[in-house]
Parts: sequence; C-alpha cells; structure tokens
Amino acid sequence: MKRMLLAAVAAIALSGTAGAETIKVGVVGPFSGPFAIQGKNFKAGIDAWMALNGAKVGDDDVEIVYRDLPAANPAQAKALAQDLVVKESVQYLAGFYFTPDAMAVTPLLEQANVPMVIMNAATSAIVTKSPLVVRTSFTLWQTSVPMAKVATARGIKKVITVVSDYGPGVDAETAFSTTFKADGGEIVESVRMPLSTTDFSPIMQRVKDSGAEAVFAFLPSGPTTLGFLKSYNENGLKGAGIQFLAPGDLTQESDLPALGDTALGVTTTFHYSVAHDSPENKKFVEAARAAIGNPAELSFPSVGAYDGMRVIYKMIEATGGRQDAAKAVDAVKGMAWESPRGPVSIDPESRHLTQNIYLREVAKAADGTYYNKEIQTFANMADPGLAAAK
Amino acid sequence: MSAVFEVERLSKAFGGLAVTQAVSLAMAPGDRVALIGPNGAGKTTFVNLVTGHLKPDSGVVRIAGEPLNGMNPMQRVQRGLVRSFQVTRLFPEMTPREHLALAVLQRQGRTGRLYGTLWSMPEVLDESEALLRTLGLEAAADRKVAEIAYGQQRLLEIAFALALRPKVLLLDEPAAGVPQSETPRIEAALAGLPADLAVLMIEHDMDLVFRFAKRVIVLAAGTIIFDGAPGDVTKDARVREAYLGSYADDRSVA
Amino acid sequence: MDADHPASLAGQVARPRFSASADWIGLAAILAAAIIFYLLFPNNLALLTRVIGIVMLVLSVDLVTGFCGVATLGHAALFGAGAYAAGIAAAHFGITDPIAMIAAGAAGGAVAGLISGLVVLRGHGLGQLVLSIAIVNLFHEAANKAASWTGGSDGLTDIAPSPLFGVFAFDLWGRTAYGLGIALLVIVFFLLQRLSRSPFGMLCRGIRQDPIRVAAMGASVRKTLLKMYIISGLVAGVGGGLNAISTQVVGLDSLSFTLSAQALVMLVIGGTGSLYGAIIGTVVFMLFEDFVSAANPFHWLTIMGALLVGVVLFAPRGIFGTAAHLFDQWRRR
Amino acid sequence: MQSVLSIAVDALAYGMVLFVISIGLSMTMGLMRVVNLAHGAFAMVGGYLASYAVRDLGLGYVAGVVLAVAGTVVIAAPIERLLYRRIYNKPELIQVLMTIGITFCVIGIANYLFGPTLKTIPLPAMLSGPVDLGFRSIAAHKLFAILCGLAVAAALWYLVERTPFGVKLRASVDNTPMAAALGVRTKYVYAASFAISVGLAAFGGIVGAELLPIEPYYALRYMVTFLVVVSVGGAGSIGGALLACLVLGAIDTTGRYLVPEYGEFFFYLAVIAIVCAFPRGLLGKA
Repeated sequence: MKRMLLAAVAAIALSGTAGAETIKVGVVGPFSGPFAIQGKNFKAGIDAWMALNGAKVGDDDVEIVYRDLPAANPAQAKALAQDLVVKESVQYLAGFYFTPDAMAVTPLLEQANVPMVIMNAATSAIVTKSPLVVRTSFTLWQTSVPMAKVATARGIKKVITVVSDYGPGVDAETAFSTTFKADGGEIVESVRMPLSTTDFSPIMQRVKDSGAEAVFAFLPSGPTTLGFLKSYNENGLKGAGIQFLAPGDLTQESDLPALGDTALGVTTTFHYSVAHDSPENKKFVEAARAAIGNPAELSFPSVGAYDGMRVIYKMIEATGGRQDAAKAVDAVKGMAWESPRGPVSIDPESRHLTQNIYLREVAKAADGTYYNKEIQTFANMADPGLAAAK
Repeated sequence: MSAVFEVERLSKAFGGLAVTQAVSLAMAPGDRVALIGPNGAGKTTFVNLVTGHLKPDSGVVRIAGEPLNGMNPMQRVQRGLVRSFQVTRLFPEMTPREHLALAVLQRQGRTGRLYGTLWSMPEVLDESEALLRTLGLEAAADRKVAEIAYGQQRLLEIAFALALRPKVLLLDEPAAGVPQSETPRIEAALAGLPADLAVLMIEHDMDLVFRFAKRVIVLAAGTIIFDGAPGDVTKDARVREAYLGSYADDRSVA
Repeated sequence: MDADHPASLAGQVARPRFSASADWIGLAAILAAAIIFYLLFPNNLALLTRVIGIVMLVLSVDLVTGFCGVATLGHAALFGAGAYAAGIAAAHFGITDPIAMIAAGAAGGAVAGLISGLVVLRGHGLGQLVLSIAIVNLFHEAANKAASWTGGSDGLTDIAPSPLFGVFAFDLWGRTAYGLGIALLVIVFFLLQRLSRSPFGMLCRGIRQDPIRVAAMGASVRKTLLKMYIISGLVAGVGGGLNAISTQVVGLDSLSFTLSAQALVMLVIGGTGSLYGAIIGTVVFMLFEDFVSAANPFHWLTIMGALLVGVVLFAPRGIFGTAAHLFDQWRRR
Repeated sequence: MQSVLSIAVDALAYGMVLFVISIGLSMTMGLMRVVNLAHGAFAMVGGYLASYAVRDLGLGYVAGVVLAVAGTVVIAAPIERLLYRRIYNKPELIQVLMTIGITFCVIGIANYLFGPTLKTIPLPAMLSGPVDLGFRSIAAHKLFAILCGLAVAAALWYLVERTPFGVKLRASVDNTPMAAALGVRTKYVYAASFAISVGLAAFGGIVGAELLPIEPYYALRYMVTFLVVVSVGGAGSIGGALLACLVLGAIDTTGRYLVPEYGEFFFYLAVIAIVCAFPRGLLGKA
C-alpha cells in the first residue's frame, strides 16, 4: 500500500515536472478463447511498432490498455469500450477483430470524442457508421474481388461458391459472385454452411456434383480451414482438377504448419503475406516475431495492428496529445506510407486503406516451412464494397 | 346405499399374461374394505389401473356414477379418487403444515395463484391445523419432513390425502415400515377416518386388516377369489389354497 | 399483507415473522449494494448494467432450475429473444420508448419461454439438457438466418432508445441505464419474492422435490412447469430488453449456448433455489471475470476454472447456499 | 446413386469418429452417473500428447498413440483421485460446475503450453493416402477410424458383458453398498472405469484429429456434440451409442449435403424429435 502511494506521488511529481502526459490507447481483441491467436497477433504488431518506434510521441508516453473479448459479443464490446473511455480515460480505441464488436462501439465515438482504429474487422460498412472510424486492415470485398479477376483470367467459366454462413462469408460470396458474373462467368451454385460445420465431406460431394470448374471458398481462419482443405484433397476434388480459390484467411501463416502439404499449391488473394519481400517487412517481421515468441504464429492481424499504431502515433502527433477526435482523424486522411505489406494510403473519403492485393501460392521453403509466395499484384485497390453498396 | 366407487370387469394383460381379469367390486360411502392377496396377485397393477397410471384392456371404473375412462391420474384425483403411497412420497424440504396447506389449496384450485402467502389465507391454515391435530402431528408441524420420524411421515401421508377431501381413498400399506411401537398411532388414525369416506386399504398385515376392515377382498392371479366378512376369509378353501397351495402354477392356463 | 386473525387458529400458529421482514431487508440490501457499487465504481456503470441484465437471466434460470428442478443449458434463448424483441421494436418499428422496449422484451421472452418449455419439458435428465441445447441452437440459427430483421452475425444495430420519461438520455456514462436497471431489478426481485412464497411457488418447490406426489394430489406438473417457463421468459426478457437498451446493440451471442452455460454456472456458484444466490453468483462471477480478464487478458481462463473447482470443493451449496447453511447451523446451537 | 453411396461412406466415417470419442462419456454418464463435461478436455489432452510425441519427439505413430493414451490416463488419475471422487453421487449441477471448471483449466494450460495454434498428428504413410473404393476414393485414415470404432465397440462389449471386471462394474453401478458388502472394491472399480473412459477419450481425440483438429478450444467446441450423442444413444449403452452415432452421422451428413444452409436446423430438429420419441435414448435402459 505504501509503495503504491509512493508510486502515485512519484507519478504526479513526474508529470508535473516534465509536463508530459500518458496517452492511453484501449485495444479490444480476442486474447483468449478460440481466436486467441489473432489477439496475440494484435499484440505482436503493437509491440513491434513500439519496439521500433519507442513508447513516446513527442513528450507524451503512450500506454496500451488491453481488454479481452474472446468471441464476437457486441454487448460486451460496448461495455468494454465504455469502461475504457470512462474509467481508463483512453484517448484512442483500437483493435476489434470481429465486425459486430466494432459496429457496437461506433455509436459511442462522437460523445466520447475518441477515434477508433480498426485493426481487423473486415465488413465494408463499418467505416460508414461513424466519421471517427479509420481502418488499417482490409475488407472481404478487397480480397475477394481480385480472386474473381484471377478466375476469369484463368479461363474458368463455372464456379461454385462455398462460404460460412455469417456476415463475412456472405460478404465474400457477394463480392466474388458480383465481380465474376459481371465478367461473364457463371456461378453454378452458392452454398452457405453453418459455422459449426466440422465434417466437410458432404459439402465436397456437393461441389463435385455441381459440375463447377472451380470452388470459391471462405471460412474464418482457424481449426475449420484445416478440415476444409483436407476434405478438398481427400474427396478427390484436387485430383479431379477442380480449382481452389479463396481469400487469404484460409492460408493464414499461423495455420500453415498444421495444414502442411495439404495446402501446398493453394492460391489465395490477400493483402499481406509474412513472406512479402521488402526491407520494411523484414524489419517488421523480425520485431514482430520477437514479440510473439513463436515465429510460426505470426500472421495478418499483426500488420493491421502495426499500421494501426502508425496511424495512432500520427494522430497523437497531429493533436499534440490533446483529445480531439475530429482533428486526429482529419490528420490521417490521405496519409500514405510504405507498410510491411506494400505501399498503402488512407482514402480520405472512406477512411479505409487503399492497398495492394496479392495473388499468392502456398509454397515450401528450403527449411521445410510453408509460406504464401506472392505471384501477382493488384495495385492500389480501394474498397470495392463501399462502391458496390452505393 | 348407492355405490360411490365401482369397478366393473376390469382387465389387463401384459403380453400373453393376464394380470387383472374381469375384476369387479363396488363400495358405498363409509365402507372399510381391505384388499389382500399373495405376492404377484396383481394388487399393484389393480391400483395403477384404478388411478389411471395404466390403461385397462377393458372394463370401467366409476366414481359416484361417473366413468373415469380416458381420464388421466390428475383428473381422477380431482373427481375424488385419492391414493397414498406404500413408500412415503412427501416433499422432504417442506413442513407438514406446508404439505397440508398445499393440498388444501390444490383442492380449492388455488395452487396456480402467483401472489399471497399462506399467512394471508387463514382459512387454509385453519384447515391444515385441524388436520394436524386430528392426526396428532402438531409437535412436528413446523419441522422439515426429512427431519421427522417415519411414523409421523406415515401419518402425514394419510393427512395429506385427507386434505384433498377424497370420496374414495386408496391406502397402500399405510403401516409399512413403521416400527411396532408406532403402529397404534397409525391404527388410531385409520379408525378416525371420516365416516362417509370409502376406504380401500391394500395391506399385508392381517392383524391390521382384521381390526380395520368390515370386508375383505382377496385377489389372486388377477381375479377376486373371495369377497366377504373378515371372519370368513381364513376359512375359505380357495384363499387357503392361494396362500398355502400352488395356485400360482395354474396362472398360465387362465 | 397478512390479516391478523386472533380468532382463528392461524393466529395461534407460530408465524415465521423472520421471513417476511427478511424480504424487505433483502430489497434494502439490493438498493444499498446498488448505491455502494455506484459510488465505488462510478466509471464501471456499463459493466454493472450488463451485470444487472445477466442477473435477470440467472434469476430466470433459477426459477426453472432452482425452484422446479428443470436443468437447462439453453436459457439464453429466452434472454436473447427478449433482447431481439426490444431491439427489433426499436430498430424496425420505431418503438424507442425504453419502457415500451422493456415490455417488448418481456413479451418476446415469454413467447420464447413458452416455445422452450413446450420442447424442454418433454424430456428428463440428460435428454432434457440436450433438448434445451437444441432449442438455443435453433434460436441462434434462426436469428442468423433472419438477417434482414436481426442483422445476422453483424448484430442488430441502430437501436436508439429515446430518453427515459423524456428526460434522462442513455449516454456514454450509462447513469440512466444503470438507474433503469436497478429499478427493474428491484421490481422483478420484489415480484419474485412474492411469487416464491405464493401457492404457485410452493407447488413448484413441490414438483422439484417429488413430481409424482404432486401429480398424485391432482395438480398438473406439466402445466405448472410450462407456466413457470413463461414467467421465467418474462424475467429473462426484461433482462434482454435492458441489455438492448443499455448497449444499443444485440448480437447472436445473446442467443448462444455459451451464455446459457455461463448462466447456469453463475447460478450454481451462487446457490440454486434462492433468489439471493442467483444475484450473488452473477455478481461474483462477472466481477471476478472482469477483474482477472483485465489483469491478465491472455491466461485468465485458468483462474476462472480454478474458481469453479474451488466453489465445488469449499462451498458445494454455492456461495449463498453455504453461507445460509452455516448461519443456520450457528443459530441452532 | 454414386452420390448416395458416397454420402453413406462419409456418414459412416464421421459417425465412427464420434463414437470412439463419445463412448467413454457414455460410460461415465451411464455407469458412473457423472455428467463429465471435461470429457472433451481429455480427448484434447490425448491429441496434444500424440502430436507432441509423433511430431516433436519423432516417435512412430503407434508408439505415439499408445504413449498418448497412457499419458492421458496418468494425467487424469490424480484428477480423479482429488476432484472426481468428491462428486460421485453428488447432484448433477455440482458435477457440471466442477467439470466445466476442470475444462477451463485444461484449456488455459493447453493454451499456455502449446499456444493457440492448430496441432496435427502426422500420420504414417499407410494412413495418409487415399484409398480407392471403386466408386470413390476415401482417405485411409477415415477407414482406419471406422475400424477403430468397430474394434472399440467390440472390445467394450466384451469387457462389460463377458469379464469378471464387467460383472463387478455393473454390480457397483446398480448398488454400490451392496457390491461393497459382497467384497467388490468399488473405489477401484470406479477408478478403473474412469481410467478406461479417459483412455477412450484420448484415443478418440487422436483418431478423430483429422476431422476435429486439436487446438485449445477443442474441449468446449465439441462438448455439445458429445452430449447429444450420449443422450440420443442412451447413457451407458454401448449399442445405443453406436446406433446414435450412425444415425446422427447420417442425419448430419445428409443434411449438410442436401440443404447445407439449413444443416444446423436439420440436425437439431432431428435431435429434438429423437429425444422426444425416445426419452431415455435409442437403446437406453428404463
């Protein structure tokens, strides 16, 4: 008790003399539970940024306050955000792995005078819910539309889509189908399967029976992707020459060791590969791997978090550490930089990231590990989802 | 006097085995009848057929002239056909007073009420108190049933049934499991049952049967083999055969 | 409340005066706790309001599990139905008055209670448990499918409750929501206390202790339980409605098996069969969870598990149940 | 026709995987009357140990499986001794609370030790390729799972119905004091059957790992499925569990083939129908 008191006095004394403030950033993400790996990646990205750029902006210290939200739970997301703002006095909200959680928090921002930097949640509409939202991740439209282009370019005419039956799955399906059909392709069937599906053999049978030349699939990253890809191989779809098309969630780097040879040769479109070849990425991967502990666990949410921190630092700089959400957001509109994933910029109108999307193929490196090898670039993609919604 | 309880040619077979065969009997208000029979005679099945827990293959049960066919056990209770259990079935965490109050409320159709406590229903408490006194349960009235003596639980079992004001009461071995020292209290309670109530007691203890019943019915292999005065029952050849001989062997023939 | 009839036998009966005054003490204790929490944690009102919503759910579980002995792992169906009913009323029908939204929530909960009851009460033991799981999963899938009404997995947003009584707005600091929650909790608690002492409450306790005996006295076990399920739905629905108002969003998690299981766990931690147990269990579980998950967002689940095991080992009747039991023994000496 | 056959094979494989994992739970719940929600946690422990042994230590598959099953039983033994023994014959809700607590702890510890990523158990060459059935190809490990399921069913039936241990077990279950009075050391019988059930869970976790991949949340993710299997089959009935797995596997697989978007509805409506029609499970004892 005495020590705590002393520390408090010291803190007050210090802040008095230095004139510096501690600026708190509240980060909400899945740090436990079934999606813990993604939360861990948030933290790795943030740690990497702070390791490379220091924990200070000007005179102000930056402190991260983590809150755990194991699964999509908008009510709790809102309660946590409220607590962060009211109790912890955070000046910035960040993180948010799931769309509903982010959606639930947007109504608070104006009143709280807090900008929100979304480091993952990937439904297009979130940025329209509040002018104080900035997103440094991606949208499913962004990652799915290029796949439709790839399919057309490969001369594929008939595709069956198979997605998990929830918001992002439906988004991916719509994005792919709309684009593919506009380019003259045919969607022979659209299958939506419950999230809880574990045995995909019957689905694969359906794919086989549909007569499609390729299957476009979306499932949330994690345990089910393994079963899905295995079923694809084992039910002879791969052998029958039915191509596998998917956004990069299915081959996220942290799943690759488990997927192993099963995933070899699978092509996906995504905004970030840990194997992206650039000095910026080397620096990032080194720092982030040190932060996460097990290098194999590093995957895409880390880069969203890393760039999110860059944006937040810029905001702090622009406002001089004072709480002014509108000014902070204005300061990053149009901001452009070289991200570990490639060149990116924040679209001033949508406040979403314009970035390159890459076509990648799972390959085996010399040391026996697997990685997403970039083979084609779709440069400077804005979010087609917002355009489509208009 | 007209019969309050009638059973007419009640029959039930499980597979090929006829467990109850054309059993008929009639009871008037105030009757004290004992139903006895060797093990496996079909007494339990008979009781279950009457209470509606089993569906008879044929035959009719009537209360005050009204046939009970097609009624479920609850509806039969509401018509005035109430039973007690051979092994006490009471609510271990409730007191005797609460038991009786609950039964009274049930009889009045008020157990669905969502408001009001017992203490706001003096007439219910009065009636419960009266029953507690009749059966000499005042001392145990406010203790949990799980904590009172077994003999008192047996008395409460009877009181509980009476609180429903039945027309016909089926008592299933009311003294079963009660220590010798406490049986007189049970017998006293039985002697004090309302005069207009028709009571059918299923019992093994012949002493109790002779003291209680004015009429004895003997069931063997699913049929009534004797129906008459207690004094005659031991003299009846068929009864002797049922208990002492090998009557059961013929059951499969029937 | 109670008529004093000196002439009647009831007047001579040793009336347990203790329990009636305990009711008022209990209500006062809730109010006092509400104020103390408000003063101690003025910045945690969002969490505290959420706790109140869940308290209603746990009370609702207590009604069927603690009072009637029906085990359920699907009670979130009732809570979620209430939340969605209130949310849909606001988002699709423009019914933004908070009181009306609570009413919609209660109605939605009651309907869900009726449906759940009709199915769940057909089973016994493990089968009953599985039926309740099936029900909550069906509700969950239905809400996921009806995305145009419920927002599907993105959650139902655009719920903007108008100020309470036209004066108190639901703002960031959550004072209005907290106040509304406490008021609702006190009302619900008062009514449930009355219910638990009513003839119906007695009958329900009878069913838990021996359903066959209840049937043998001519009461319908099924009808009684179904009625309790509907009442339970009302209570859970009020909690769901409160949550919809205070968080202004309804997600599929409110219809999840996970929430159902948590609610049952909270109840058992507090102590089944007692309204206080339900409240204490929820408050302890949720505040403990909030505390350990903030202290260690990465590995708090282990500590949570240890808490549950600890409760079984050292307070097998639940926190309130064990305390009451010890108090009882102490008084008898 | 080919599709129908194909679906049937998938259903059989899925059902048998469920069976191997769930039968242990059916035993604990039916014979020992413990609602053991931590059953999935033990299956997961088995999976982790096997993955560690085969992948990281480089042991052979068979050695790895044997070691993992034994290891899981060794881990479970002190838990049985210290925790489970206190909840035998306790109310169900207490059992639920205790076993959920244990599950949480196991998840937390697994997450801490092995990290949140998926773990696979490398299969030997014999089991990893596809096998041609004539009308379709099927993964060899699925055939292996089917065979394991049949073997487990037969072995358990023999153990319970035909051995002295089975007699003691059934006696202890029917009437513990009576069995104890007759000289059966019920404590040991319980411990032994608990060990068997845990060992089966671990074995199931390993054999089923291709379908239900091993990760920390495994313990909760599939809990409901296992409970459903046990209740539909009737707790404690080997034949019932087998039948339930085949029926549920068929319903689930067919549903997901015919109406994938309503697969969940299909499955749970079927569960409701079965439980209502057979309140004690398909082959449950009254």
